Amino acid sequence: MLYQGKQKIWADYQKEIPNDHWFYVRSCIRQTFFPASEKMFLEILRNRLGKDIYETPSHTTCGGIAYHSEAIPQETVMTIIARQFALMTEAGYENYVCSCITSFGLYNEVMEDWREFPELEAKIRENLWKATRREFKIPKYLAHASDLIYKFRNEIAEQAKFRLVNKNTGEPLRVVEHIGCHYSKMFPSKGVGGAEYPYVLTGMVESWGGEVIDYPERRHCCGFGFRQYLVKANRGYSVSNTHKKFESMEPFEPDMIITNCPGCPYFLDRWQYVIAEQTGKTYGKDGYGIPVFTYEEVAGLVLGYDPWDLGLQTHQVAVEPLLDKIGIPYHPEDKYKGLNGKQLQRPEFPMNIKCC
Amino acid sequence: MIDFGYGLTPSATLRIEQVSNPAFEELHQREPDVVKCIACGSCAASCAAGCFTEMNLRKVILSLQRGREKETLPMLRHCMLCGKCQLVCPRGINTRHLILSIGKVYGLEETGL
Amino acid sequence: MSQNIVVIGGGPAGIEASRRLRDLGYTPLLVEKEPVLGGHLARWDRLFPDGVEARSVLEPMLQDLDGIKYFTDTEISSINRLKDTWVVKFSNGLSAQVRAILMTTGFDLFKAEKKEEYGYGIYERVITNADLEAWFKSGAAPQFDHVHTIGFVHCVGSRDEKAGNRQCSKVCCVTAVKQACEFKEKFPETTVYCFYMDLRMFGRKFEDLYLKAQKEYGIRFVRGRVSEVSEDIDGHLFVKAEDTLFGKPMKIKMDMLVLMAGMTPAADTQELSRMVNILPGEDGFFQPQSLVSNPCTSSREGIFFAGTATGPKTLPETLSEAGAAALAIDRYLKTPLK
Amino acid sequence: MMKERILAAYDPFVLPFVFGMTFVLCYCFFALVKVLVQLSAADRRKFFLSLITPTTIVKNLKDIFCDCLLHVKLWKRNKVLGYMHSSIAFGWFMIIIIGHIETILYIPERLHKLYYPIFFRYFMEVQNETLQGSFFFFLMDFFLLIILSGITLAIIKRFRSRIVGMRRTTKLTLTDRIGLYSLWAIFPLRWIAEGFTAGVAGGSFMTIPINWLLHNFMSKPENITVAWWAYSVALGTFMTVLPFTRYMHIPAEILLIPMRNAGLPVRHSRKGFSLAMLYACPSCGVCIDACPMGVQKKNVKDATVYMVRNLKRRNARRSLEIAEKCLMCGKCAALCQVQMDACGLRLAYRTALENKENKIPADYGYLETVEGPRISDEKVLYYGGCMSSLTPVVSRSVQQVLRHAGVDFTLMDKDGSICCGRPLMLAGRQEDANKLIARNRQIIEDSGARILLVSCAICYRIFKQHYDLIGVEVMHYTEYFDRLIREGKLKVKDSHRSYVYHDPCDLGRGCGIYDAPRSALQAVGQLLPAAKEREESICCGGSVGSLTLRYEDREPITRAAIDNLMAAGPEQIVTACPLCLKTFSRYAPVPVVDFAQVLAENLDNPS
Repeated sequence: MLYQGKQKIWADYQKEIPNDHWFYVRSCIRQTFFPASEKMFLEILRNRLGKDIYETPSHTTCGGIAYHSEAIPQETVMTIIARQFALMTEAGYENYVCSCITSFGLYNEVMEDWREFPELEAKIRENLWKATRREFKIPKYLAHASDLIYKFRNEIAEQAKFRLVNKNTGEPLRVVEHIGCHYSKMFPSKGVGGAEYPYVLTGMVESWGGEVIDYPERRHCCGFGFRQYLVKANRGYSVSNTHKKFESMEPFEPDMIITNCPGCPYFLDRWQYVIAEQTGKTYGKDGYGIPVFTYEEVAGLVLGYDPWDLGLQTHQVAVEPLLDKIGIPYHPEDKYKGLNGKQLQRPEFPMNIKCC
Repeated sequence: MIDFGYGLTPSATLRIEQVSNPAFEELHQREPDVVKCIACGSCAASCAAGCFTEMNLRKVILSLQRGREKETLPMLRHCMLCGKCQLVCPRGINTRHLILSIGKVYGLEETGL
Repeated sequence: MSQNIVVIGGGPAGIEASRRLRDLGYTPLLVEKEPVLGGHLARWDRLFPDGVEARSVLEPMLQDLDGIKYFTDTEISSINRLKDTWVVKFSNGLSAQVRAILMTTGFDLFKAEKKEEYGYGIYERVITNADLEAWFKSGAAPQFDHVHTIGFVHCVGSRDEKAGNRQCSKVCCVTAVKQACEFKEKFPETTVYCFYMDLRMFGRKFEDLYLKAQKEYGIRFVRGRVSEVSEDIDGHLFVKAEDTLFGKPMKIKMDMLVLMAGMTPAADTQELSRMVNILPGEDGFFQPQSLVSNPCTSSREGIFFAGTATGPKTLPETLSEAGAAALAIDRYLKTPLK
Repeated sequence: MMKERILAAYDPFVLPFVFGMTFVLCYCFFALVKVLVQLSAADRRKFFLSLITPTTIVKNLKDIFCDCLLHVKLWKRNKVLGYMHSSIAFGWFMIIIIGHIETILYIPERLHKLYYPIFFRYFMEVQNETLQGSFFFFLMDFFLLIILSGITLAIIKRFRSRIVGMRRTTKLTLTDRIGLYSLWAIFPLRWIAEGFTAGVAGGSFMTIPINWLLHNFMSKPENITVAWWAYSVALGTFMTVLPFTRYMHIPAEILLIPMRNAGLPVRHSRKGFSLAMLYACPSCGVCIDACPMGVQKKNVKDATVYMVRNLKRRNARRSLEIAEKCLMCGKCAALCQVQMDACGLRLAYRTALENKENKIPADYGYLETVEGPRISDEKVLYYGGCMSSLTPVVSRSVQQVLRHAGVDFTLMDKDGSICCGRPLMLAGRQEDANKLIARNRQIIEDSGARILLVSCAICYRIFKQHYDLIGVEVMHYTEYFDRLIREGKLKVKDSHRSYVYHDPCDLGRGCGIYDAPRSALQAVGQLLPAAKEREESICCGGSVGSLTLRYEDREPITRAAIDNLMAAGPEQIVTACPLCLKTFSRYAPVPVVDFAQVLAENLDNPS
């Protein structure tokens, strides 16, 4: 692999990301799956970097899951999005940042559709007005939350307490970066680094001391695929896709996986358990899996936040071996304590994948 | 092991470089024409047996080249060796001898035929 | 003193047309921006369908340049219309006032790195048709050891709206088959694949070459376009394509991949069009008066075309069009001014 | 007037002959036993029965006399070769007979000595003054002269085969050479040996002159035994090597003729009846020139004589190659002097191979779903066959002619047909072919048709020979249309064109139909001859009989066949087989038309 070759491509796919004043919308599922990620995003931007990020409780889903599952028509989803934009407009913001990759892709798609078919936009404006008496402006700038962390990756690195380096060997950690399909595969120019060799997560990993590995199925989907998972009859297909990725990355012996999508970390994490239970195979060292993180979690870790405050106990694959590798201190006994400090029930351990 | 009600599905992807194919080599020795096919489909279109069955020589040749002969060899059971395919083949492939040779090379118990 | 004619582009079309014009009694001023004449042909090793050396075609042409003034390392600074003539300024400071200009600006090879998914410039073992020719021509030892499997990807940047090139580049199919055979000849143990969308073996003996590739060289043809290339831990390539005849996706581990970069309009086409105030075609190539009956004349007086400046052509087509252009210019110059 | 010169009736020089003769008799006996044992019980019974059937006995005797001694077939084909063979065979036969007659007449008590009649002149002194003596002397010398003339021709043929009209001849093996040279030597040596005795015991117009001519040599008594030794050694050598040479055909043919007349089928490529055939091959090489593949030098060694040779030597690789390559046109068999069933041998080889090797077992279950037509009043069921769908002109013309003649007919294979089974059979898949035959037979018989009209020569042959259709007459369209013309039901007009007719292998040599198409064509236009036609017609090269012959190797055959047809410069080539039509059309310099097409284009419309 010729690094300069990649740099040439990255140079073609840089985007101007405004420095401040963002209207933030959350993901439907991340707060459940990775409860501290969005909190950490706001924490880092607001408190660590002093940025103005506005959030309103009135915002809703973008409709993406229903749309991609073919449960609602495009007009409906466009109207939902129009309402989100109206909230932004009403709050006086022009830069729109979303936590979810599905949303990001969908916003791009909708905005592109409106650009190509202005009559469609007019119709949606009418729909929104009829339904809510709201009006909206199309965001001047649309970013995914990972774009912002990418933009400030070096500032984060300056404040970092830990680096993505194996403290015992001094070697950079070998990191698999997995980009959500809808981040740039539909509109390569909208993603940092394009679609084939996206740079958004690579940039973070490099800034924070790790080394990204390039494995053959790097581009492959995590396997979620909406209907492929949501319909139980298709789940075998979903897990098979994830399996394909793990088989492909296995020879590279990755230390961790970093992702920027709500679904990907969930499936890359949970399917490791399912694959282990189905085939007996695990992909990490010593019977563990390969820990999977969101980029906010990784940012939080390098900045020195407590792993349990980052919600890492909700991961299926044990993160402790990685914490040990980096040298991040943690209290094993606190892992399953609630916010009130009381011990919660400990989960039952699976048979084939080692957990702590 | 836990039964989740779903499982890993085998990959449909062809991995031809992983197929060690001495059988195809032998077939190629017996009937070198097997590599001459340009997949025009004349054979399948004119096939006397294809009139009544799924017999398709083009598919058979391709599947042999791809090491997936099990998927198509059963078709050959319907062949009447009439030789129409030989007559229409633009590449002059000796289809009858090819079919006979396929039988000799692949017609083992392993293929289930 | 004979009349000057400016010929822009010193590839096969420019050289051949200059020779023909000289034979007709004119003094061609042949301008080439590269340091040497010959264009792509000068970098090519062998030619389809018989595998004759490119040198054997080019060298006799280069040895027959008496009576032709040629300037290498020279570009066109400006072209202006003055009454019935064109005033052409060269980057070397010279200028000429001529009645006819012949555009033999040729083509640029499609920049294979634009097809990011194929990883040219990113994966070491992905090269282009031009790289392979250069290697064949150099006679150097192979770049990589143990090449067991090699693939040729047809239509890289051709017939590809996304790559901005809708047209078929015409020569890549047969070039791929030629190079595949040459490779197999040099390395008989290699398994050679050709990934094609359609095989356009239109010319005389091309089909013979194809048959030979199948029969004698055992080249394996896969009807399907390569979708993506990735690298394995040991630096080998994983090539994904659909075998469209078989209806199944395929993934092949390869040691080398050759991208058949197609023909795109020469980068200077836009600039030159602007200078002489003519519109290039939608596809970016120069637009002749008629693609059927007047392939060498333009919509403006005194501007002529030959060769791949007006679209993908094979070498013999280019050479014969160069001759035709010389005759068209001759006829134009012999017609009295109105 | 006559006395026994050597009273012991023995001299050591007879030993080589006695040894050779004994050996060859034993060998032949064991070979006979082997052949008979290898026959199936039913075939053996059939054979023995035929041997006591009076008509067959007569036929056997006649055939043996005509074929083995007089070589009548060869005479018809090539008079020089015919004379050469019959002079040696018949002359030698007569010398042996006369030798025995003399022995019987003069000294019957010596008859039990095997060698006595052969060396009669040495042992007996017969005066040539007597009428009886000089008569026998004359006869003996006469036949000796005949033989010697044959031998002379043979020697010339060996070195200049073109003089006797053969382009190519077989390459001899070492044993063949020994046999040949000893055969050549026998009679000149006998002449010399008898030349000696002519001095003392009398002779005739051959032996006395040689005695005079070589008087210096022959007057020395010590040379006598040398000459007789030489003669005996030549005989002994010939007899000893005979079983291992092509001369084995001499005894084998005597067995083969009754076996063939008994109607035995070829069941194996090397056993039983086939073994007798292999022994009977004289390696004459007529099949080499006959073989259409011979146009390419590389195929010369694929002629039947080499098939026989390789089968005998059990060379499996070559036998397989030859067996699979053959076009099965049957021309070599048609010209063969011993009527070798060349196609049968190859077919037996293919069948054995198919039965032995791996294969994909056939599944013809779908045939049951193929519906045949039901005919009420109509009489003719027309089967175009697989190939006809690729040559629509054939079936269209046939239908046009039928309608013109007012024949009620129905198409059997309008919506695709079941193959007739002959291609399978030719590939050695007899059992699979039988399945197609069974279903087709059922469809045909259930249809209620009285006549099955076939326009494909390949189909016709199998319908005719393997279908055993009950109540249905199988007719090739050439026969049927010829009959319609002769009956006046089909009226054609003169096309003012010249035609040449190509005999499709399966129709001509396969089924013996040569005259019907010719007579019908003569009603339409001028029929020109081909250089070689009827049973000597040359295969078009498209035959489904060959399994391995490559497309590019078929072209020269087709071209040679076309050259043959174009000899008299016809305006059109007419065939009566869709495969020939398609094959010839590729390269012919004049239009190639189907038989039915010619008729259809020249129907005499009353309007």
